[in-house]
Amino acid sequence: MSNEDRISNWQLIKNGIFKENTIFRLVISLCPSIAVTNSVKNGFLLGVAVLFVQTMVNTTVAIFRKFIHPKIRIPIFMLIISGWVTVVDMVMAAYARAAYKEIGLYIQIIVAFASILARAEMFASKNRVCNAFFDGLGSGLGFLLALVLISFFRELLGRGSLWGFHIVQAKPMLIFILPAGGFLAVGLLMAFFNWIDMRFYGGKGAGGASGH
Amino acid sequence: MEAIKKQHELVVSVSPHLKSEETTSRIMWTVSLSLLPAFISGAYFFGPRAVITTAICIITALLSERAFQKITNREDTISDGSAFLTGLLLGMNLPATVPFYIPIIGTVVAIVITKQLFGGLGYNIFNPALIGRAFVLITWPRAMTTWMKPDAAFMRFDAISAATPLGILKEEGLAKLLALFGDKLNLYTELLVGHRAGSIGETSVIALLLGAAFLVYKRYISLHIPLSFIGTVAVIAWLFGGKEGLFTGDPLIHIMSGGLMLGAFFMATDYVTCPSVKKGQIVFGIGCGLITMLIRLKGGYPEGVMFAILLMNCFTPLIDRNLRSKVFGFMKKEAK
Amino acid sequence: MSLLTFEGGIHPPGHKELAEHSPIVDAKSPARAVIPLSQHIGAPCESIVEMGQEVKKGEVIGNPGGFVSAPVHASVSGKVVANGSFPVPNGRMVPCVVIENDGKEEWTTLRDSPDYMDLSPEELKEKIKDAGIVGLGGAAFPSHVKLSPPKEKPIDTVIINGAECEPYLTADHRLMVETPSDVVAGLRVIMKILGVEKGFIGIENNKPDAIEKMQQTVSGENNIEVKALQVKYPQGAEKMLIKSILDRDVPAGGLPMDVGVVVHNVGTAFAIFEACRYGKPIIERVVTVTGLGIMEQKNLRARIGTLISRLIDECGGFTNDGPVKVIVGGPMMGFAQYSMDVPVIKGTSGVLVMSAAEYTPSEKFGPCIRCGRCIDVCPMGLMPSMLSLYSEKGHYEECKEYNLFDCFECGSCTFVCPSKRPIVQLVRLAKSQVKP
Amino acid sequence: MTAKDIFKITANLVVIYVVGGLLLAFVYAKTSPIIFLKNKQEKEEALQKMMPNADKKGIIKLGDWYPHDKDAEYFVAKKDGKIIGYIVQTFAKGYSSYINILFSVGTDFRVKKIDILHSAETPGLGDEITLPYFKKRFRGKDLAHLKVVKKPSKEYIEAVTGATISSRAVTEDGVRKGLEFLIKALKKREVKHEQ
Repeated sequence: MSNEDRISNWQLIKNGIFKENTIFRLVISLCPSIAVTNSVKNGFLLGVAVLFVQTMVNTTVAIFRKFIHPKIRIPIFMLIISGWVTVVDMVMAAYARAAYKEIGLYIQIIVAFASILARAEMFASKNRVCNAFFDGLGSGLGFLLALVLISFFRELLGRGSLWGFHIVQAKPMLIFILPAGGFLAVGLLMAFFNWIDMRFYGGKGAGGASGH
Repeated sequence: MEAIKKQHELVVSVSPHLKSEETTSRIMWTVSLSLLPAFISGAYFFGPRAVITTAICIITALLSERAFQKITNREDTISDGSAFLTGLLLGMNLPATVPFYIPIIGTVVAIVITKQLFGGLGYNIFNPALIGRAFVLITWPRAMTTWMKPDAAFMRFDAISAATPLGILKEEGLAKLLALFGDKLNLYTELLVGHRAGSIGETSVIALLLGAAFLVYKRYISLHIPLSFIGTVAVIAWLFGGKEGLFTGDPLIHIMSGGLMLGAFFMATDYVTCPSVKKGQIVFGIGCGLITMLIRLKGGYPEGVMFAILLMNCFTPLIDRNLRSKVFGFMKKEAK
Repeated sequence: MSLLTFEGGIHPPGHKELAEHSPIVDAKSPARAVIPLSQHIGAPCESIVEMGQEVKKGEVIGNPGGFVSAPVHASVSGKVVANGSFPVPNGRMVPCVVIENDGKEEWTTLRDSPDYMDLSPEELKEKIKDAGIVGLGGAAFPSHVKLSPPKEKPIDTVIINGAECEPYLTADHRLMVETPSDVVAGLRVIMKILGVEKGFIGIENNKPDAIEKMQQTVSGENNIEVKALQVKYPQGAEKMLIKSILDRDVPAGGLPMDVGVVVHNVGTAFAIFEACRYGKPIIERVVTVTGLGIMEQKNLRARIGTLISRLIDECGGFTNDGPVKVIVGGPMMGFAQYSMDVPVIKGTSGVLVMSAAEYTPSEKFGPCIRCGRCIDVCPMGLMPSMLSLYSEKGHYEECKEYNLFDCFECGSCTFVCPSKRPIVQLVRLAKSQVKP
Repeated sequence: MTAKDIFKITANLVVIYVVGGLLLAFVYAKTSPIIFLKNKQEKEEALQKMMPNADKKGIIKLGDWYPHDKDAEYFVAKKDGKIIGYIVQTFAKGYSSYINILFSVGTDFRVKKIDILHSAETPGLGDEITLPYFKKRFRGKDLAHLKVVKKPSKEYIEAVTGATISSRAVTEDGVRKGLEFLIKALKKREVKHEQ
């Protein structure tokens, strides 16, 4: 691996986390980001599962990218995704019972996450294995970060706890663990990210911000 | 001739050169004024706590609006009275006994998130006061559904909790309600006067009607929304409200209890969030009435006015888009 | 009699009392008359006079530039001293002929016809055309064009518009009170030209003396009726007037003739009578000079081409507080002036001098609070709120979805708007940006 | 599409299926016994918790029943061969979900313990039915006293404040119906035995 390659890989990871953050910048996969983020634990666990699936899918797609016929690439991507998700599901059920009980229900839904298919189609199918791996890592980390951030706010405000430990004595703001509060939290965080982008990087803001 | 031109600095502007004296701030302040009777009755029945709660709302509303405008470098508009009105309405929609952080957070949500983040006055999709109330109701359901027993002892700070008439009707039925209030006539009188548990500003039907009549007289609100709203509630209460089958319900109880009067006359008619064409306003009112009664009779909450108005707020753009005013001479042309 | 009306409309303060009781007096003949060659809707006239040429009162100085056009006549006798562009009340620079008054007041030969009612419609129309008559209510549409409807549109009713719904103005009012028979005679000429059996005179109910006078004049004639109208702006708009009197809806984008109606202003009817009877062209018209900013409010019969500064002088000049705004036309649709050196033209119905007391500053406007007042008052049933929002954001094409071109800019929406939004201005902007 | 394309697509699919299938088969072979064992173990533990003094392997399934059309089971618990109580799984229709409940009764048909296996009631309100303070209120209640009241009460079940619907569901739709069913079912069995 040349020196330049390493820099670009680092760039890929950074891109995935900040510039092309799945939830806050690309505004896709919002459903899971609201469904599972009512506690940091859930958010973190699902984020890790997604990180793994994303990385593996990207790598697999990149490996097979020259072999896959373009006409059936989407079904094949889906097959690859569902294969890896099933692996995660079974492994968790066998070896991580406690975690599985918390988020088992959501693991299988990872198949339908737009973000994973999007990265496979947008990036992995056009790039070398190594780059695809790092891109998967980056966007998976970005997703993980987003979920943890959202769930951090929601659990802190909604339950007064973090990772299940009570830390705030005041009456919690229940709405934040309800779906409505999820939307609110995502919206506010997105606004915050946009503000940072506009304030410090001169961006125009993401999601629907086209035109005036 | 030259002299005239030199002497006088003339104003040149486009027509029309006459403008009515109505201004946005005058409307807002007048609506606030029309809420005064209901507020006084709330203060009378629920004591100083009611005044303090409402005052907190108003002060928070003014401060948060000013703060937001300062941060975002926008023009200072707190003198237009809309923030004051939002604070007042929110305060009157809360139980008197809520802990003080509830009005503060509710008002901040109402002003900052519901109104200012959407672009300020005129651009909000939802009624700010109602979103503020929905937020705190969902967030602290217990505190928001613990009602104070109305008591005319003016300087009392302690409070005995009591259920609202609608709560009793939902949980224990009409018989229990009648047992509590004596007979039906007495129940009606108490509801009319406002001697019952409920939010600060929603209890006194007479006071609310007084304010509403003033607004109607001043032509600040039209009766399209209130009448279709209340009418729908009455019809559905009569049809399905009774335990003994169709046509046995008591519409009067449903009309005079809960937040219907306050909602129908002062919240559903909020200019920004209701349809602006009369046809659309009737549809809006009927929709509000249907959802209110659906929630009251079938839902988990005893009261549904707030959610009904908020849900219909979502439909306002759709209604406005599809039920436009009839353009002069347009139907004729199409018929030809 | 129940009062006739239409849906929508507003009730601005009338202020008719300022001038309604002052009789029409002749204004002094101007030392110089600045006569624009384009005083009407349609093709401008071509000048047929040269510098230094002597002209007499009533002599044609501009020939019509097409069918939809009307000739322009000299309003004073004297010498042509200039031939160039001068500002006119609507703010534009328009080619004008300037005549230096020699004070002789010599008329050119006029074709008097005492038996004018025996003339054929075509001859009458020719007389009207030659007299350069245009709609004197303000729109200045050449009258002979209105009197020549296409064959496929039969006309069955003529309405004389005496509503004069614009606040302050009283010119038509005074005409009806002082010369009712001439106005009715004008109506008869119009009815004859169009071959119409039914004529109406619509007058707003705030002019009871005019209604009474007109009723006396037409009493005993069953084909002409005087109708009292509710006092409401814009009662005098053609479409609203037809709706009020006949309950007919002029189709959107259509003309009164689409529903078999022709509407003429009181002043126009008067001018038509004078043209047919005496062959007199339009060289003068009644102008109301009013407002609290002027010493004496008067109804003046002023020569076309008189500068409004002269009219103001004749009314005693400005009051001591001074004028804040000078408007040519009514306060709802008139034009604010930056100079007093603009001439009275055929469409000039009034000069309004607003004092500080009457003036509403058009301060900065707020956001639309969607109160719906503008929708309630729009006589055309439009949604001015939506038009103004779209126009404000530059979405001009979307304005068309909200019937942009049906707006006739009466200004009712802008009058009632509590946020003081310049709705009419935004509508005009949108109109200029898109094609119908 | 040429024959070559079709061939390539077929090959694509075959390879992906084979590779994926192999991977999944491998993982499945490794994990499924563990999952099965753990599931069984967890269920036994849960039942044991409901009836701590029963023998190991002393809780035996009696049969299935179908509250709200859902599969549920009921068990008998024995100690030293003697019946000491029963455990019933039941479902109740709550405010926003079906509440999956497990409860144990002694031979006197008084409730010993209840547990909420799954519920999705309103967080902060309805989901307080899963908290110990509410579950404790069931101890020692018999059929007649499984009734929700809104006042503080030792005799009956006091509702969770602000969550009457959820409390009522657990008490009346869940436990009481389950207990009624159990008594009926046991009677039926007795009749069968005697015959």
